[in-house]
Amino acid sequence: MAIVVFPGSNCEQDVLQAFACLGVRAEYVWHHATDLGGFDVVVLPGGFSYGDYLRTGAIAAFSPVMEAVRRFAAAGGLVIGICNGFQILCEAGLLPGALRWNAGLKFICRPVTVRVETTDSPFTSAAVAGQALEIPINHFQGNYHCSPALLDQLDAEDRIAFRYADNPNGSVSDIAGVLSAGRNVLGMMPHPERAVDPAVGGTDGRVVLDSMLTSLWSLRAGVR
Amino acid sequence: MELVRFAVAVDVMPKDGISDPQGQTIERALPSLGFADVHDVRVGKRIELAVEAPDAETAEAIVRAACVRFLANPVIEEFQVHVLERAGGPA
Amino acid sequence: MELVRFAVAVDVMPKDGISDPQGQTIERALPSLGFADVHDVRVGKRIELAVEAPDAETAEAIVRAACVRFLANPVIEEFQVHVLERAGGPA
Amino acid sequence: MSEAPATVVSLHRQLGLTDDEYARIEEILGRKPNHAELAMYSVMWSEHCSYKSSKIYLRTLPSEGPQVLIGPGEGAGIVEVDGVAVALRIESHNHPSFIEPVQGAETGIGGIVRDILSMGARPIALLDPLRFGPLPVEDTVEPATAERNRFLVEGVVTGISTYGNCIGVPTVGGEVVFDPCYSGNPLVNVMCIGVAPVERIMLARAHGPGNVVLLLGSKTGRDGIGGVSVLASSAFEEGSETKRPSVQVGDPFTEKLLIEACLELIERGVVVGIQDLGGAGICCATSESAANAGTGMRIHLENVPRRERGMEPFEILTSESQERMLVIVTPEDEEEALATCRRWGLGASVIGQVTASGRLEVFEDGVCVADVPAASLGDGPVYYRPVERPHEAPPVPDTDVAPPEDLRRAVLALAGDPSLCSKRWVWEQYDHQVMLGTVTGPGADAAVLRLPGARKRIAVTADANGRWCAADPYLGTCHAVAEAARNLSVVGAEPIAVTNCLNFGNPERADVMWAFSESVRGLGDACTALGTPVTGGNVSFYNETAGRSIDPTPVVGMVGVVADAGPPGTGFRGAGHLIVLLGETLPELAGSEFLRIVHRRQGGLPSLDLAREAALGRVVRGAIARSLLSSAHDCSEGGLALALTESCLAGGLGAAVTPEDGLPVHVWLFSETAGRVLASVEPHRLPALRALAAAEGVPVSFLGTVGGDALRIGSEADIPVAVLRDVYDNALPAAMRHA
Ligand SMILES: Nc1ncnc2c1ncn2[C@@H]1O[C@H](COP(=O)(O)OP(=O)(O)O)[C@@H](O)[C@H]1O
Ligand SMILES: [Mg+2]
Repeated sequence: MAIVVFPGSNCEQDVLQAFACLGVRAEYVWHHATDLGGFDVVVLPGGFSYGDYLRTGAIAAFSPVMEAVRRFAAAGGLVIGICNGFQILCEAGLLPGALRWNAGLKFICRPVTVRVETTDSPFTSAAVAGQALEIPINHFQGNYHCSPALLDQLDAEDRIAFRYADNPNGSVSDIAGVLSAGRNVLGMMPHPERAVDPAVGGTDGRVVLDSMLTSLWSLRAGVR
Repeated sequence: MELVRFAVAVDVMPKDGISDPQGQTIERALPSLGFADVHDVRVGKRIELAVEAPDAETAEAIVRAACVRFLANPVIEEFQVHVLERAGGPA
Repeated sequence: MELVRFAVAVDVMPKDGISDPQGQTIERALPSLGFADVHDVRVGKRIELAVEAPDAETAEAIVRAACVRFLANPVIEEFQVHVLERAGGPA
Repeated sequence: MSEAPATVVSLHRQLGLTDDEYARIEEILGRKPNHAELAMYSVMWSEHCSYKSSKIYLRTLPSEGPQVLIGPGEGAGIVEVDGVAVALRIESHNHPSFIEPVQGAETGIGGIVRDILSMGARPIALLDPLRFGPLPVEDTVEPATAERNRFLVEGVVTGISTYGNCIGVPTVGGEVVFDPCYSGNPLVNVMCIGVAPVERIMLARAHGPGNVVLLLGSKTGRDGIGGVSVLASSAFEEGSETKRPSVQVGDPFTEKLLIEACLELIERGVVVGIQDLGGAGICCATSESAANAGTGMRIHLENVPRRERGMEPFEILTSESQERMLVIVTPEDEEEALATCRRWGLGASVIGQVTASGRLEVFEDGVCVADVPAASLGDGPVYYRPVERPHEAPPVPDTDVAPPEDLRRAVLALAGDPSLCSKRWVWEQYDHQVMLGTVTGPGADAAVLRLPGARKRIAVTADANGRWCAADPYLGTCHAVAEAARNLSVVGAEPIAVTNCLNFGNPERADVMWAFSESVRGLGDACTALGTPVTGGNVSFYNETAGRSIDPTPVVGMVGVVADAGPPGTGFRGAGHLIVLLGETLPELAGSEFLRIVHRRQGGLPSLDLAREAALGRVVRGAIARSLLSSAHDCSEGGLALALTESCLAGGLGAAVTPEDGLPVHVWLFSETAGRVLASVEPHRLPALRALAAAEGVPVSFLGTVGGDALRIGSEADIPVAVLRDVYDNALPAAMRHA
């Protein structure tokens, strides 16, 4: 499992720690890396890559590692972008749409309730359809935007992974997370790694991490 | 007095001598994208708006006043106002 | 080939039809500050930079390419490039 | 020397040096200083950098204790917790934040974080005690002023959010208080906590002549030449804008790289000494680290990367450009250090060498532009400023206060007051969770944090009460210490160390100096009584505008250690639990929020018994350690009324309480007697609690029972929890919403 570190990332340790909670070892990969061979999962963690300057994720999207992520995803590898990672995936064109300033023009750090909209993905397979999860958000630019045509397409292809129960940021159609066409790339604004420990933030985020691990094992066992 | 609608653009830039970390970071990123010949990047805001006024001079004066009070931060920013055109008919 | 330094400005604005909460917030605040005649406020970015190129056309082409690849996000933004002047002598 | 020194005689006054100070500089140098040298002395000997007015008082503070590894005098104090070094420090950024609130707050966070970093510690938490003038909701304030205050609140909160969130350090606590005395001079204090393995603590020591001096981080510009120091060393005057140095802009991205690169350098073992660049920039960092090690330094200015062309030597030396650190390495490690910085994309340059000369020698292109004894810059003047107790008699304590016309309305008025209401609007804009260490975040009495590398947790809080200090600076400061300790005790933490930020007016005024001296005396006495050594702090003078001084506002930052059991929390937890008060309510409404909000009167303050306060702390912590309490909440500003409100809201449960015999209901409900904690217990645990309290002589009184969906106060008031919540939660967002 690889956690990509960009200059300005700040949730990489949290992701590492969260997976460690589940007994999974992850390692950091530097943004200069050009090869992701040998990894099963790539995580683009939250933070402020390049200070969010210009646009969130815009500069990081051109890091050498993103070419490798593109190849990794094209080969079917699991890629999850959390918060800033989601923003980077959009800027890099690995996910459609864009993330804009929250409608309230304020940074928001608080737990929100999201609904699992599809269980047909390696990131949500352990959930029950419609399950409500309480997971913290922590962003200024989480307002998901896409064209009406694209929204229809995402809906038709069942690629909306999560919706907010009570839209905090103005996202189109309450979208909190979207899947790639191949369903192996997920971007989500809420931070599942902040909800794996009952002492800090509850455990609802485990559903996402557990799903990924389960999918991986079945992938490895060739049961797909 | 008949009011006309003017389109106005305001360019708000960081003052000279005030550091612009955003511009510097973009500048550092450009060479690796193949844009080695770009320098001195500064990032500011552009605000476009419509204002109703009897004439272009008044339109400009109104927007300048809004800049001083509100649209720009005189401590760290400087601004320029451009009255672009009569936008559409009377308001 | 001799290179000349050009000052270039890029205006990046939210696309038509894309809501602009920053602009709306400013617009809502203006009347209470005495600016009732200001409407349709849109807020974008202005990026000023210097580019070295043999001529103005090439300078513009370079900056346009940077916009398409990087400085603007076509999903939500549109941009305009203005080559302002020869800035100083050769690089 | 390159420069003719003839023209500088009157320059020293322009630079804020007195004639005596100038004479002393001549004596030190044995000649006239040149412009660059004079500029260096003027910043280093400014009030902000030299503590020339406060030094004699600060020396008296208790600073020793078994946990204290490093006391005052370094970038931050350090205490040991469970084998881990915990660094703590607080700083003010009041003046810059008034001029430009966003950038002022941003650079304030940047500065305190680098102070922690300069100890070799990783910053793990921030707190932001803030004070502003009233918001537009209060009809007592002129609309334009109120609007400006709101602009400042908005800007400061944005600045802290922008910077703290970006560097990935959680902001876990703070204060927001509104009072007219801060309208012309808001207080933006910022506190940072850091951790390091004990053996990796670093100091600002330029040991080893021949070692290499590296400057890391941003390029140096003209921003803030003499900035913070000069700004913070004189009062505001109308129309002085043009004299202000250009505003410094925060670059949190570079700060983040600086944090990671410096910590990696330390981990690699290549750092001989490290020092942050704050007030007085290169001049301060080089002279201090050389003086601390008894060495000297030779600096080559042409190697300092600059953002602007044509900078003079004095500008490069005293520029306060942000996001820079000074690191001393051996010549053998130079390449490794530079490579590490390159890897992080962080600027790094060799700007000089350590020497054995004891002098700071500065060259530009081979020409010597300054040459002074390194230690003399930090060894500034010491002033025994005149001290005089103000003539007006201290306000008479007001015990005979009429009851409110409507008790329910009074309770709601307190719950909806901007100073007392929920600060969620503020802290929801801060990332308070990153690092996964925040067990209890903002909104509680104290934040509780996991300590990386240790089993124990720590708790942190910051407290002050300017109005009480205005009434009695000695007692008011004692109260701040007592309240901080209480806030830690209710989350189960034993207080172990204090840092402080003393915000005062003009030290050249005898009444201000009197208040300062009394405040420091109170700080010392209270910290001694409660066993919390003072490990450092910061003094901010000249907090006045147009001759109007702020209330004396000593902010106390305190750290405690949480033994084992999880903290019980503020909120009531179960219907049928018994509500008790630990401590005694005295009939004293002087200085109370009730008096201020309902009767619009100020003056006086409650009494305080430090020995009882210490006993209360032991009882509460003991009860928490034995899991006797279901909830615990500090009872202070707003009295029982606000404590009950908050415990109901945090638990989502109502409560029915019966006023105490012998006290008028409003006195009982609104008195702010110190040394009290509101708790709830399961009925069968009450005897054990009583026994524990009796052993310490702390009274336990039964107030009522948890349950229902309203706060019932005898037969006098019955307020639905939903109504309380609406008022308490929405007061600040409503006040901040634009008209
Ligand atoms: N109020 C105070 N109480 C105790 N120590 C103080 C106080 N104010 C300042 N100090 C100590 O004096 C030293 C110098 O402070 P300062 O000049 O602000 O540090 P820096 O140079 O890092 O900015 C610090 O170690 C600080 O802890
Ligand atoms: Mg320091």
